[in-house]
Amino acid sequence: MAKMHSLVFVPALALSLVSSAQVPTLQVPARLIAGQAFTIPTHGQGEKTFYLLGPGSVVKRTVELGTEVKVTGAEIAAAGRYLALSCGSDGCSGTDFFVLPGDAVKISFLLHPSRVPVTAHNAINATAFVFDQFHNPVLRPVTVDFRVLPKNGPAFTKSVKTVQGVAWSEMSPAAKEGPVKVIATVGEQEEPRVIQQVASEACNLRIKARRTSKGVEVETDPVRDCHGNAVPDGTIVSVTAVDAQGRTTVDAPVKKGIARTQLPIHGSATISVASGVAIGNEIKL
Amino acid sequence: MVSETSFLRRKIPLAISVFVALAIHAPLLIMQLPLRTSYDANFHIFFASHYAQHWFEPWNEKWFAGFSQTTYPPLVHQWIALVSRAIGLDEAFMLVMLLAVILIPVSAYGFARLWVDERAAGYAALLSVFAGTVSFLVYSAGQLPTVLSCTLFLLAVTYFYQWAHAAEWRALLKGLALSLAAASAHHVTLIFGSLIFALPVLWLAMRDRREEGASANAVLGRALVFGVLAAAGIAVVLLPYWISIIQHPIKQVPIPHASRSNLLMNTNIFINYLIVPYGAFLLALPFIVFKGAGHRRLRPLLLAFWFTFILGLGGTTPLPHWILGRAFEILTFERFTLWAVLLGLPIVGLWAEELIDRYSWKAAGGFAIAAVATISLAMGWLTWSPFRPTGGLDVSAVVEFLNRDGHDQYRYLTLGFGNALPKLSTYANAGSVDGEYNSARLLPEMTNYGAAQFTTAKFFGTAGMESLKMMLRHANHYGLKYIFVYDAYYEPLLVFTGWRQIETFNQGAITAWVKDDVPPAHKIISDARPAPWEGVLWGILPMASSVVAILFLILLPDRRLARIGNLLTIPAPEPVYAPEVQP
Amino acid sequence: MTLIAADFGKLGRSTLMSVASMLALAILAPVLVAALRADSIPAVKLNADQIAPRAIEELTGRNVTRDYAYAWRDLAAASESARADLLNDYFTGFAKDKLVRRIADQQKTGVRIRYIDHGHNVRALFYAPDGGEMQLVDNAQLEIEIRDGSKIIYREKVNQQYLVLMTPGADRWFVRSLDQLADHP
Amino acid sequence: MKASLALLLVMVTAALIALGWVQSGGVTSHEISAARTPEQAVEALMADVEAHNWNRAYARLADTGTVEKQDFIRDLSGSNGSLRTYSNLQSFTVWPLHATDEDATVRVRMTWSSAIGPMDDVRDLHLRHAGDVWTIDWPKPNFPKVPPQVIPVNYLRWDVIGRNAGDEWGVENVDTPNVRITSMNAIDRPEGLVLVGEVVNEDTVPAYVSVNATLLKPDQSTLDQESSFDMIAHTLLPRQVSPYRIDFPGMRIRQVKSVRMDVKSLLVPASADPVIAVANQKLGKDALGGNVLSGDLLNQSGQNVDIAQVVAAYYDANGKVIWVSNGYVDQALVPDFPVPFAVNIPKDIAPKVESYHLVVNHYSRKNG
Repeated sequence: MAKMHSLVFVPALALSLVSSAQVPTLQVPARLIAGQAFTIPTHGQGEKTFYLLGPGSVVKRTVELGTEVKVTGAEIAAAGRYLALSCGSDGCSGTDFFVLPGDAVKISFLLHPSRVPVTAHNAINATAFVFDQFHNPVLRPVTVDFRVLPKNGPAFTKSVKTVQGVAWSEMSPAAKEGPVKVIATVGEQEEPRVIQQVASEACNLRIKARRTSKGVEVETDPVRDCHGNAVPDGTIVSVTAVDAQGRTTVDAPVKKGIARTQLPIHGSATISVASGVAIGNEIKL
Repeated sequence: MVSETSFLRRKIPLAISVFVALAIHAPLLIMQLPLRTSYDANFHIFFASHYAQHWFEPWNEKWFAGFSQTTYPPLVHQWIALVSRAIGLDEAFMLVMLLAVILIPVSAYGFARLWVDERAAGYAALLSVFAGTVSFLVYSAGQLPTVLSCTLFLLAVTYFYQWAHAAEWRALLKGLALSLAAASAHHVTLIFGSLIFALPVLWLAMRDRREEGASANAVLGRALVFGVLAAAGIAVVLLPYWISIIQHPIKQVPIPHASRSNLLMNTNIFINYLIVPYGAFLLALPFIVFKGAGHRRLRPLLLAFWFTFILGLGGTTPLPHWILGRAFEILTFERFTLWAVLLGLPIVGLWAEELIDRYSWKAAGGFAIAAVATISLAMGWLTWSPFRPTGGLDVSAVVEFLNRDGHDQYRYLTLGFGNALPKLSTYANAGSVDGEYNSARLLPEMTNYGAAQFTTAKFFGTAGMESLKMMLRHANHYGLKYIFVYDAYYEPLLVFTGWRQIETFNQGAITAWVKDDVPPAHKIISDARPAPWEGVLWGILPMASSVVAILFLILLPDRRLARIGNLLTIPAPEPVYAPEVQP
Repeated sequence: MTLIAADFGKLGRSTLMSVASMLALAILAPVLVAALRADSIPAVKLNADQIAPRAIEELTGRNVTRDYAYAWRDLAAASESARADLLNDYFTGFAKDKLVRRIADQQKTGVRIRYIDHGHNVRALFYAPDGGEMQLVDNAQLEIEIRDGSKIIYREKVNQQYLVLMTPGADRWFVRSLDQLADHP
Repeated sequence: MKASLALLLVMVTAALIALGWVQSGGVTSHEISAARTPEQAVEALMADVEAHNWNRAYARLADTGTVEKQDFIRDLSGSNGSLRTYSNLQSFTVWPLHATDEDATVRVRMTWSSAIGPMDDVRDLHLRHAGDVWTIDWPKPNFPKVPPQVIPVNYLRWDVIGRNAGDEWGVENVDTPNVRITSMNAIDRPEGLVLVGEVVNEDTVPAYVSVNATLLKPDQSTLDQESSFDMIAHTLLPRQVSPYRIDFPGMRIRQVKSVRMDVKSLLVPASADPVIAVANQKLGKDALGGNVLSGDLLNQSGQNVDIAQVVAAYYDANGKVIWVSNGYVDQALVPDFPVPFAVNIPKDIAPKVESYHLVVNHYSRKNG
């Protein structure tokens, strides 16, 4: 990344006008900022066609020589290299100039992943791209603050300087499940995002069973990960019973921390449970 | 018995027949009836829409992930495209169809005049307007190219006769130009119809020449000249078509079509392909056979009629299969009914003449009732028929969906849309992997199974569903992301193969399904894509042939001939025939 | 046959003549050759030695190189023909917005910009840990020709640096931001 | 000449039509319709079913008192939106099992063209000789009778709110679900190369899953690409495991240098309902002697399941997935009524199977 500072830009801009009749070039202010209107003075008499070609616009208008060509802010909203040309019956003359980005006032903030298991180390990645008001990347180093606001626990801030308009940081989730809010700030601009810290693999998965008129009702103990976080509702728990008739399986979703299902078996049976790659206890009826 | 001066003994001017054709068909076409009732109207409009946008680029990305329109002669579609610039696509189709319908009595008259006298030919022309097969092909089948091509060929053979018989060079030019235009309108008519129409006329020209005491060899020689020039012209004008069928001969698994079945095995098919197209014409069959057999002059016409009639019966007899071989599985046979009727009408005109002379108004009334009943049955069948096209389905919401939010970066499929698919394809920017033209299908997912289209897959039983499954299996390869369903039958397959319903249109009648992991469509490389020079030829020559034909007809008026052969006539007061055609 | 000719006459020669004239006009309509999109792909060399914080997989590198080349092909074709729809395949976000605006201006003014692309040396600088964004610096060697109608008003050969941000889509990498770099940023 | 040509044409036409009639099976169908033998009687019945001529089909039954006409129709054409209601009899094969002068048993294999592809249904029919014809004893169908009751819907569903087209870049903050292929095994089969394995949703939200595979040549170029298609549960709830199978027809393992597996996952709306238990699973044989994994599906929710599909993974003694197959059930699953299923296993695979795992996919018209 440090090498990015040593970027050497190639300045060779070989301007070679087609016209054989060279006339004085247009005089453009040396330093221009995106979105700032400016004027170009012209000399002589008669009319010419004025062209302004930039990364995001093409302007063509007839100008009265001796007057000033007014270029609006919208016409140079995109930062980059512009060509100003003046063409008449005697040919074309012109110049090129650079429009630089304005101050950093906008931020594109990407926070991943949106759901992160509590055990995943350095799994949260925050990346911010800094722009001026016209979405030109601001290449000057600016400081972006990443404020982290967990639901349970103290808030903290990480400040990162941009390199070529980018700031990024890695963070680890807390041990407890729940949402965490991360706000990226540059200047007055704030961009909040929320990610969910979620339970990891089920741990110590246990079931209990009792006979009913319809068969056997199987119910898990509250399903939690090894940190004690409840697995989210909807997590599938697979219950398998083997009896004389064969095997019976049910994929039951966890509801309010517990998975519950009815197995249509009546004789003696062995019942086991699993969730993903986690395997639970086995009981015999 | 009708007196010499009776109104009924006057010939019916062709203008009357044309006017009657206009009076009957113009309102129906202005109502755009074929768009709702026919199978193919949307198809031809779709082809035309491509020419309207890309006149010189026959490669059409909108069907089959790309196909060549050089697989179908372009003249009709290019005319529609041209006229559509002024009045819109649907209206242009109707206008060109109206032109074709108006040309039917004209060509029927011209052809009949070769065989029978003016009065009988006038009856033939008038009766052709009411022919069930015309209404069937226009309003039920929507086969505009068949109708137009057939009329142009009929006109061409009248000039062919004139050239072969009398060495009239103007007739040669006009006959050739009309032949090229007819060939540019429809390929099946070109390949099969031209011989069926031309051979009896050649025989007639030779016979007439012999009766005049001259040698028939000269007729044969001139016919050969005509044939060679026409074949060369057609070879050049339709060169991209020939290249495409040589490069990709149709090898697909045969697709079932009702017109190929034995009509006697199913009542609805029997009505659809025999009773409706022929109507009261069937009552004239005994007369056609006995009158045709009874006069040497009419025998070739009778044989051509009989042959065409048998072909029109499809799989009812084994003859078409014997003659056509593999082509039997590709052709549909309803078009042969039009040719049979046009070949039989000169003899029916003769019968009408005879009966009217004998029974006066009673006979005229009988023919009028039979004619009206025939066209009424054909029109009524549009409602009563169990075979219902879905071309009238409102697809505007689907078009709107496909044309927004970048949805046209992907391909789509319709299920249950039937012949509303071409209507959707006409206006949607996105391309489909499906299409309605069997001969242009090159995707193995289609050609390896005996099903015509994905959108009607279920009607082809296991073959159809297996074909559809194969395409769904390769959805990612084709960029097939969206499926529009107008028949819940297909929903289970979509659910189990990973598609998800996202929207409903037309009050829930149409549902939109998506497969989320499909990447945007990319061009499918095909060796069937015509070279740019073929596109230029295709854009110029067929249309030019029709322009030349029109210009010749205008600039080279026909010379008045003393007579054409020994026309068969019904002289009054006795119902006997001209001496030279007495049996 | 005489009758047929006579009846054709009755049908109206003037109608036929007008149809023929219409046809002739149509045939001469100015749609002889459709503008063909240039299929030549610019040369792009990618150097990912300095990329951080994540290394680039070989397949990803190939895809980014290929898609950036396609993007420049499309940019050149879109600028020359003033067709914004050509940008749909490989541009998105701010890059596309800016280019679409410029092409809209081109359509209004009749100005056409032609790029003759002599290749791109691209250095990958930043690749997000989640693989969602990649930042590149492109040293592009271009010839630029500007026309107003049929008249060439400007032509130059230039080495231009671009700061490029690419993001992955369903099956390709899109150019999300394409900004020219000045020597004094 | 006049009469002879006309007569010739009429005779040739008549002869051609007669020949066409014979070729189209007109004579055969006439004979079959007479039902003079047990096989003809069953063939005639099947032909009527194929043509949806229910009145005539019902009239061929021996004792119409035991089976109501509506039940007979329902038995063959399905009910409750089942897969059979999306099916048409496409073809059938009949062969005798036993026959005396008085009665006979005939086996019929009906091949139905259905919305998900062809399906076979094999039945043994008992026939009685009555006068000149044979009639069929159609077994009384056993339709589910579900007592009126209230079954609470207590499971979960997830909705996904899509981002708006006008949203700024980066605002979207919901990642695709995290899914993982846990196993993959390449098998050379007579019909081609087959990849089998399992995939798990390791996330806390439901995932749409599709497994794609690319076969690569030694030069790393693509040899073929296929997807899991319907051999997978496309919607996986959190921690749910699904088998998958990818077929490469005509490919051989020796042609392949390597395989690139690509599992696509997307966030989709989903529901945890209905829960379907798979009871009495066992390996065995079907009526035709084929190896099958059979059992009963039991819908534990209150909502009908129109069509159910079972996807099964089979493991060898080492716990490796050695085959994946699927099967559709042509009866609807009404609440608490077991519906049998059977999934085929190839003859050479069956002896190696030590264990298996099933998932059930489902479709209900009401939910689309």
